[in-house]
Amino acid sequence: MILQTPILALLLAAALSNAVALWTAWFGLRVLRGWDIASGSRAQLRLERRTGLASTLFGFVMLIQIAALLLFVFNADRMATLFVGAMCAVGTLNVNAYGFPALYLKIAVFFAASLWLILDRVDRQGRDYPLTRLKFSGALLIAPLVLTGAGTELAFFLGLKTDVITSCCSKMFTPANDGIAAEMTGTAPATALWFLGLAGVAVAATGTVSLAAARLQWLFALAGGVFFAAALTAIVSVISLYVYDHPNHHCPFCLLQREYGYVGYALYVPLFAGTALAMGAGLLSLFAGTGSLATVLPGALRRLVWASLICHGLFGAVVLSVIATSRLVLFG
Amino acid sequence: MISLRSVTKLYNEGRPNELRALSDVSLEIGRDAVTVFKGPSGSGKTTLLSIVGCMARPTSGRVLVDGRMVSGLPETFLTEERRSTFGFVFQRFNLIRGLTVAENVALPAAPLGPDPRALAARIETRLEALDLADKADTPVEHLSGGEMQRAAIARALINDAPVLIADEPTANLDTDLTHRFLDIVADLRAEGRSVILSSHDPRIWQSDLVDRVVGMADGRLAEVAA
Amino acid sequence: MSGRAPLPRATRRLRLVLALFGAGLAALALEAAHARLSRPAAELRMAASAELVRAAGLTDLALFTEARHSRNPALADLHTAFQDAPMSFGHFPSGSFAPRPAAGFGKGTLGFDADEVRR
Amino acid sequence: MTPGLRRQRALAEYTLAAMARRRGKNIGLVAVYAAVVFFVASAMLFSAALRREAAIVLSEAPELVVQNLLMGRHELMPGAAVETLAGIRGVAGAQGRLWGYFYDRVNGANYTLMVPFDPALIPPAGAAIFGEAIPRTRDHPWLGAPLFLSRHPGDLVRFNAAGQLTAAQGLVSSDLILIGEADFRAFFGLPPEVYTDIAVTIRNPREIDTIVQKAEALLPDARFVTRDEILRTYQKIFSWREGILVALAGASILAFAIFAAEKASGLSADEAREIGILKAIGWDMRDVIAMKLWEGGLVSVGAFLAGTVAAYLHVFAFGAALFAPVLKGWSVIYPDFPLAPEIDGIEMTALFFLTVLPYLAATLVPIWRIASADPDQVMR
Repeated sequence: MILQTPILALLLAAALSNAVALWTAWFGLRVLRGWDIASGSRAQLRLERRTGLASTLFGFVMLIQIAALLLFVFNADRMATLFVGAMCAVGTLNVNAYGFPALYLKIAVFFAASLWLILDRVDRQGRDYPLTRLKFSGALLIAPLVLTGAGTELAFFLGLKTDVITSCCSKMFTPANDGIAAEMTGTAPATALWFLGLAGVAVAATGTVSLAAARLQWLFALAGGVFFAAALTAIVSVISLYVYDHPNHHCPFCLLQREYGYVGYALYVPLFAGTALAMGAGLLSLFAGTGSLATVLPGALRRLVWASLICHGLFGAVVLSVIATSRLVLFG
Repeated sequence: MISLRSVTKLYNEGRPNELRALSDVSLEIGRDAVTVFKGPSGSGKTTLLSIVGCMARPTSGRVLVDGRMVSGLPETFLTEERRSTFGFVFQRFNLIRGLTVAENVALPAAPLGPDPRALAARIETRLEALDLADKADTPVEHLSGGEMQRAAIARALINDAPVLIADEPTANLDTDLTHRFLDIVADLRAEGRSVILSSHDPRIWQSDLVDRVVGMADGRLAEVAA
Repeated sequence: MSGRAPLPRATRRLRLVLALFGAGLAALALEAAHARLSRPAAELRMAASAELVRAAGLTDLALFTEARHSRNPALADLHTAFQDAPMSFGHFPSGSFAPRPAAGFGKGTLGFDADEVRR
Repeated sequence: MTPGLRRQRALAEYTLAAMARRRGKNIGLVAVYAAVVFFVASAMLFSAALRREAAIVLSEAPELVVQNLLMGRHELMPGAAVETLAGIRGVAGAQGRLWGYFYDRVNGANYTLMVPFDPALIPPAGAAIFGEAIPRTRDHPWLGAPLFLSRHPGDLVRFNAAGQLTAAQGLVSSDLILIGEADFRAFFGLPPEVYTDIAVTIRNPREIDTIVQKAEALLPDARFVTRDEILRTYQKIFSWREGILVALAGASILAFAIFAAEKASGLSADEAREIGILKAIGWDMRDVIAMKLWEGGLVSVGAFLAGTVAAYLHVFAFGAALFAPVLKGWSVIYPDFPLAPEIDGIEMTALFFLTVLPYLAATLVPIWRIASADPDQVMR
């Protein structure tokens, strides 16, 4: 274990998240058993007020988780100097078997918590809180995710041994390997760009349709999911090459370093936010018929789709500017 | 129009000290009127006022405001209904000490996100109408009883609530100030607001201003006089 | 501003406090700018030190000179008294910065647990 | 301004008006919290600056240092080993290093006597180049005064001043006395053809591991320290120390969080009544929570800003005056070095996490408890 301030901060964040997740799950069980919005009883009133607390706490944890995801990656990147053979976050995450699972779980928590918050926000605008049971069933599912994430992160930090020789990103993101990272790396740059472009068109088209028709947002969410996969593939396969001005450097983490102007953050933040918003829109569209939400939902959906489209647009702009300013010529 | 249908309110439900504050009260209160609930202390006046004013939810029964059911609403929405319809003047005024009159009057507007200059202008007008303009920047603990009540009335009306609810408004006032209060009620009525009072003060329910007196005893309506 | 109502006291107070926060942020930004601006001079100075390190063949910082075992923490000179004792951590304050090799005798190098000691 | 923002402003205004009534108490609260942040931030800035300094300065250290071990203890290195090491493929050069310690009974300081590699730095016989702190601690009457060292009673060795290293280089050299090889061997009574250890230069850094393996076979008793290990050692020393300090400060942050929770939950009857009034006149639970979060945010972010700004001044403008004694310990010679100022985004984020989060987290639940009071309770 390396006693470092960012690690201490991350562990603190994880501990707080765990406490909140556990409490919310326990409270979720009580909601599932005792929720009856029509009742004017004292118990129901208390339950309602507690859902307010749960929303506040979960929102708090959500903000922490977003910041913690950034801090986790940033810190992994910084600690690379401590490990033999590591050059960026990949090396740090590869020091033991828990590094990458911890990252993936953190990302999963990010998406789950975003969806939960979107659900929560809409639910509280419906005069009979129509989604409350669903919301707290969701909390029951998210809690294990948060706990596992925190446990994996702890295992990762405890297992950081500086004398382990770890593998650098050049060994992981190379077409010569097996596995999904290698598959993504091995995708031909032109294919990846076409795929990304098509996914972008699909996002724009389904977004426009769902804005115009005020329905079919689930299609938009689907397009957003495809776009996410396409974007990650394209980043590994081709965009990174443009950033590094190097035809063989595929690492998606070195993008986050100062040498490259922190361009990784400009890519990942809008991409993740845009995907989460699109998925949120898709999720909400399932409740379009629910009585008390009928007045609230269309506006909320429109705002979500717009926000998501703006995020996707930002991502596209960053990609284009990276390609335009690069000295690397891949095509023609 | 506020309708109560078989409203019952229990406190400390299911505990040994359970208290039945209201039993099976049905009542309609019209707009553009001054209504007084009269009755001895402990008769349920205050509880009834808090249910009429959407401050508390009934244990059973229904409450409708202008035809909208509010009794099943979650607290947040009930608060929204209350904010847009009712202004409260409490028996002990409940001004917040340490703040000035103007700051106290501004409080109910805060959750609505007011424009500060427009709000300041509104407060000034309201305080002028109540002869409190020169006290705007005085901390409330330096006010006399009558001034405190007028500050509380200004606060109750700052969101332009159509209904003013006052609990025992004259309990702490001498005769002069009681008349002063009734003048204000007359003004409010002239502005087209309705006023709902609870009082065991005959000076109030014998006043010409009052359109309707509702008697209460032991949590039930006792007699209804016009 | 003439003709408009003056701002309420509470608004003025909030502006004052937010201005204070702004000043704090500005001070932080100023410090960051100072750090940025003093970088060339600092780099020059560090380059001079690095040159001395190269020219003299040094391996360690001269921060902990009170005890011989702490002078060259990277080379952990095992000659000195105290350092192999269980309590050596506390003999010299800088021992808490540069603890004795955890492995004790032998092919010890600096580390905080046995696993970290390679050679 | 949207209504949402205006609402936040109005809530913040109320919070400030309420806090202004207990101005002294609240300023005191921020001040104490700022002091805690100041301590943590100073430790972080200080050790981050040292880490950077060590990384840059020591990047010019020899790629590999080879020490001889005897009975597990550092032994003199026979000169023949230099040839052995220089003969390994990939080694650009090997040079015996001569350095040793001298305890000065006059002032209780430890000096490091050393023969520099670079011929340009080697002073003439009988002369020495002094590190910046040596004339300072020996109270030399004038610049360039000779240094007299006494190895035992009745002994006196004179070194003329051949030059002085600058204070800018003090971090690596304040206790150094650079002398020629003949003077060094004479001073310590060291036989010829032995060295303290051997520095090996390697051209291709990728080959270091291979070369160490080969050298281990040739010199089975030796210990090999690579430059990477030296650098990592320093990164770890300062990170670890920073972590210890932060963990210690964590106790005070925790204490502060408990205090804040206590303050938030044990609100005086007056404050609880105020919340009740706010709810009665039309504030929702969420309005009360948002208002109280403003209070917590103003306190904790204010403390964060004040503490961090002050810590930067402390570390970089006043030379970490509060930490220097801890670092100095009993050492007579302490380098008088300026630190390269640096504000690091990740450290600031971590600091923000560590200081603002516990405060907000500790107060959220108590705040909710109060905010969920019955609105009609002030009527009863």
